[in-house]
Amino acid sequence: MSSDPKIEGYKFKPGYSGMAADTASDQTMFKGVHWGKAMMWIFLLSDTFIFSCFLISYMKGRGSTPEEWPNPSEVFALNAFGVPVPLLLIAIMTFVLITSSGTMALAVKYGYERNRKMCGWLILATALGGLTFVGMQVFEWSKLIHEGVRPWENPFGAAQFGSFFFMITGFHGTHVSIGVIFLFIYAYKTFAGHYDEGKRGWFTTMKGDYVEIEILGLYWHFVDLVWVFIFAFFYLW
Amino acid sequence: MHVGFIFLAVIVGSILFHIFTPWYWTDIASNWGAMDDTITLTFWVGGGVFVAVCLFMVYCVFKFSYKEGRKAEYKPEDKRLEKILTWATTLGVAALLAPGLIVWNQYINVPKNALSIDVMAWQWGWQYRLPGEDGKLGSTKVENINDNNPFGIILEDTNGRDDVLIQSDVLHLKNNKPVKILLRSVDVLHNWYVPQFRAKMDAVPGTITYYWFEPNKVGEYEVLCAEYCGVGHYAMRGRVFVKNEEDYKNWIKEQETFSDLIARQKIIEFSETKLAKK
Amino acid sequence: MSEDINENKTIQAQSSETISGGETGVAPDIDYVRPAELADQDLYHGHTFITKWVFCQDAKVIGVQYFLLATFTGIIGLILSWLMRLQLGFPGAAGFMTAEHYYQFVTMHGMIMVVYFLTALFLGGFGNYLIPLMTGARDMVFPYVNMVSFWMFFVAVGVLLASFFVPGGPTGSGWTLYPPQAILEGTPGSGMGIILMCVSLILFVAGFTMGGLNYLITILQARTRGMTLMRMPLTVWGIFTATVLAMLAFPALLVSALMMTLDKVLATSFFMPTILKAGEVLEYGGGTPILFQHLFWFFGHPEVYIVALPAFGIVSDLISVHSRKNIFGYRMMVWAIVVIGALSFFVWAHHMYVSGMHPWFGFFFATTTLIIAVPTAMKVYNWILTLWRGNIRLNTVMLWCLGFIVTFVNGGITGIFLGNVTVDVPLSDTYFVVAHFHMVMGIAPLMVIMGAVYHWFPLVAGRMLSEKLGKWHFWITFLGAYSIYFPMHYLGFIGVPRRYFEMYDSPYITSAVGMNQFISTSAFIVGAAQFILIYNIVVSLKIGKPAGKNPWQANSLEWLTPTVPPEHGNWGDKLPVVYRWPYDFSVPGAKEDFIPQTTPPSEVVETEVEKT
Amino acid sequence: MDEIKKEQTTTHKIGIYLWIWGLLFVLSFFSYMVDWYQFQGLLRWSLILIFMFLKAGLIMAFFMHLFWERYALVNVLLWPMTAIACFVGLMVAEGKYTLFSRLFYFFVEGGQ
Repeated sequence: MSSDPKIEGYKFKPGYSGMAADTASDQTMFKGVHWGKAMMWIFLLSDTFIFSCFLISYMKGRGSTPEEWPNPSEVFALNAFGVPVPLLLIAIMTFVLITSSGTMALAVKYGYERNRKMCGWLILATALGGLTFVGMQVFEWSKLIHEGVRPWENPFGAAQFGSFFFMITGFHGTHVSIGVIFLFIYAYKTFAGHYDEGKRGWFTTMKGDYVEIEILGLYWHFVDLVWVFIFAFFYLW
Repeated sequence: MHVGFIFLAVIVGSILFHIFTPWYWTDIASNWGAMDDTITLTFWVGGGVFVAVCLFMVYCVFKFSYKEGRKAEYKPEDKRLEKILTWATTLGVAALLAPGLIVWNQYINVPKNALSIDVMAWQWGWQYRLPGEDGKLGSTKVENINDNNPFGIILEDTNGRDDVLIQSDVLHLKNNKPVKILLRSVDVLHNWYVPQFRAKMDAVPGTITYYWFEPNKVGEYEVLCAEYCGVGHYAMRGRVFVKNEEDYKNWIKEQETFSDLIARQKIIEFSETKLAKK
Repeated sequence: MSEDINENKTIQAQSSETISGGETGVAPDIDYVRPAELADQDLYHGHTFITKWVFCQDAKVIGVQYFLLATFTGIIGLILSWLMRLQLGFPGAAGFMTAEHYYQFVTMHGMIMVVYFLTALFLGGFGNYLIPLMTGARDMVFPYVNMVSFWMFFVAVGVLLASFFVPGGPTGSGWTLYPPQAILEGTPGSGMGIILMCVSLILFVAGFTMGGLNYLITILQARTRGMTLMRMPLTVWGIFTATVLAMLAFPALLVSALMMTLDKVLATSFFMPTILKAGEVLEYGGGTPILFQHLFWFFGHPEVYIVALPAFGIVSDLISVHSRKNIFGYRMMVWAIVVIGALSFFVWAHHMYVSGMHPWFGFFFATTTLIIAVPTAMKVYNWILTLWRGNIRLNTVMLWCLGFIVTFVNGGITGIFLGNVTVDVPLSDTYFVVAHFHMVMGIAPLMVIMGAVYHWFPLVAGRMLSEKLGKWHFWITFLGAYSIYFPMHYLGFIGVPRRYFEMYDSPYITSAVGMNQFISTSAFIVGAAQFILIYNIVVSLKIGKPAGKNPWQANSLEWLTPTVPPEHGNWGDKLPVVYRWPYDFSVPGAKEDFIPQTTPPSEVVETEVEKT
Repeated sequence: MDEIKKEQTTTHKIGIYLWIWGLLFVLSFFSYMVDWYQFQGLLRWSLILIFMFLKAGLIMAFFMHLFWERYALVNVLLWPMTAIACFVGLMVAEGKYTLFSRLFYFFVEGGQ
């Protein structure tokens, strides 16, 4: 965290010389980083490549179709008080997801302060934010499907629009949904005090620790991060 | 000991095989002698390295095989040797790369006087279209392809009217005249490949790819499909005749143009409607 | 649970602190190693047959499971290759062989060998078994996830093999699965076959990701005391870098498989342009087939190194141990592995020079590709320089290594042909390519696998394999395989395209009938020779010479376990402490010709050992 | 289980999180405004990308704590992005080339 962890017999150096020393040292390369946290980071790196491949395909596909690409700001407009507001729903979804990201960040902080109640409630809030997001996505999908947008065709222009839209937001939505499920589980585990008493996991028989909240937090922020890119490339382009 | 000798035999055998092989490339019939030259260059440099490395290995096997009580040398690193080897390899690689890039530059830049030929591929066959007197090919569209318009030429495009249509897998080329092969496919990937011309490129549905060459030897050649395209891949052959100017002119005169085709169809249509009226 | 082990650990950590004595004014102890950063890993020990041998969390058992399942699929791949060679050498000899079947066999052979055999064997098999042992860990860091990884692989193989039994059979679109033909009529297995293939690949990637995270975190975060990255055996470096590549390259495969499934099932047009089929325009339109090729090779090229890098690493260790000499230029070797791995993400389109992509890409990819040749060549030099002035034991293991050097150099050099854009134009899509990649990523890694089996079998089973059978196995395999693939390059020079079911009606190809028959015959013999190994293993398990501890006098940690074969938890009560690299062979002044990694400096002060 | 031998971890002041949170809302609002005012062309693109990278950077640096992590981890995570960048760059060129060929060969205006 803010200051380097204390490790017996190891002197931390800052910056790149610290990086060289960490890399050259024995036992661990990421000093003081929990195994699970390191795993989550590497997994997210791999997941970044998945989403990058999706977005690159989308970019290539959109860039090479001679047909007109539907204008997202019209397609995703929503009528508010009788006036079509461009990207209204998307803006709200973004707002909700960022809100949930913020509550997650605070949950991690309170987790490390071993503030069980606060941590649990914040995770629950995050989960509800995620649930709202998924709900709005369901609404958005059904609205588009109602308007005739299909993965293989749509009334607005290039057929690839629907293909990429459903695939990319679907894959992102799956990530959010998985995250929501885990958030609820972790909220339960937090309130039940599994992280305070180091209760072993159901399957993995590993001892519980508040670091798990941070690990889940990384995942959740990543989902938010991906949304930033989808928002920019899919809705604003 | 026998280990070293067998490995030695493998290396010597490889060299002998190369010298006496009855299987080697076909006589080149296009301007891409430079490709053969780059292959030859790579062959000698690479082959030399292969033989040198393997011979050194065999030498080590002979010289340093296990003897009770002998101690191997203890020398974790030799910075100087490693540096020399790195630079020598880099130089060698650069020497191979440079000619490759130069020839590639020629390969993708088509000479101005090249004759564009539309090569249309489908599962599993070829047909060709040559520009008429205007020297231009008409644009095409897959959706337009039907019995009356086998090449899918866009009717509004006047460039297409005098295009010469060859609805068979036999293409004739003029000797010493560069051609730009414009490849298109209506279904899956194909590749129009004549081994004697050396050059090749995939035909990709949804876009048009190209390459060029200049045939320089009169004769008959076989076209092979060189990109896997389904069960008929191996049977997707065609023929190319490279002819001198006179023969070529005689051949092209006999071919039908798109306007001829349209006219013929009109006559047929006319007679058909007449028949129907009767 | 091993609470008692934890306590032992604490005592040990404390004692090493007292030894250090840095603050007490005594001269610093040369054997000082920092205390453990982490408490000892607690492991779940299985008690029933199911938890011990089936759903087992011990990386060593998982490694063996991976090894056996991969070998099983590999044998299926081998049989498919026999059938292909039968058709090519003696057309019509097998009555049932239609073009459809031929292409299905080609496809399944390719996919099985590359992904389900070599990748699974090197990373899942050797990775699982060796990483914890060689880095001095008790097990993988997430044993449960590791177990799930294997069973995902199991399901993936099941789905793959199921495609043989669905209507239309397995996909016959070539292992590259290029659309549009992969999902159109006219290609065998374009219905259920291709869908099952994509599903199987997605499962494999998911399963592999679980395993891969384990390998990486174990290597990065769970090494034993004194084990720095630069003291790891090259085997671990090879597997490590290959796993990194896999983690970053498989996503592209996953995405392309997913998109192709959607193209097939939902009729989206990611890769499908307007297509005319049997006079009808299909419902597709606007997609680009070349996008799939980019995605596929963004995975596909690193995949080549996923197979090659572990082989590089393992062979370095085998050569060093059996020539009783330190690996020459260890640092260079490590950097070469890392650089090759990093560069492999920038070269993918050298598989696509004649695919119709942007023509300028040829310059970029030819340059990056040939740059890779430099670190690769350095590795070759270092292998032969390791032999030089060594004391080479010409046992079976070393023979496989020598075989590897010959085949790898051969295949590497033909790689320079194909990587150099102009040279590639006449040779691509011909048998030259087939010969090249079989030599460099088929035979060469296989040589290493065989060498590794002979080398580590005594550790896994506690008994030696028969040397006599091993030598027969080697010579038949090496000479046979070389005589398959060396002449095959010349078929490519002639211009014979690959993936031809029959080829004899062209005059200049007809000349190669004799060669094809020769190649096929060699292939039958080489394939059959592999059963010598299986026989050898089965027999040696029963009557092999007991291996004892460290039969090869090696230095690396896996030979230094308290029990042979190592038990769950690997190290008994005390984790090993590492003081040196694993290559201190034939150190001048030392009593024996090897100094294990756990030997503290105080025991070898009188030698001229270099500090590592 | 690996319990890291360290003192009770110190956590960050709540203020920093609230700050970043606020900034993210503001930046999202700005990128929404890019669409609202229908900026076009280079201006639109540069604004979209700037806001996108700022938001992504803030989330990674502070919410995901990368700002406080040691360089060993940060570098391991960021360097692979060069491969992505290379892929993106080449695919932009490839997309343009495909579009160019399609317009050039399949539409009458450009007929060869």
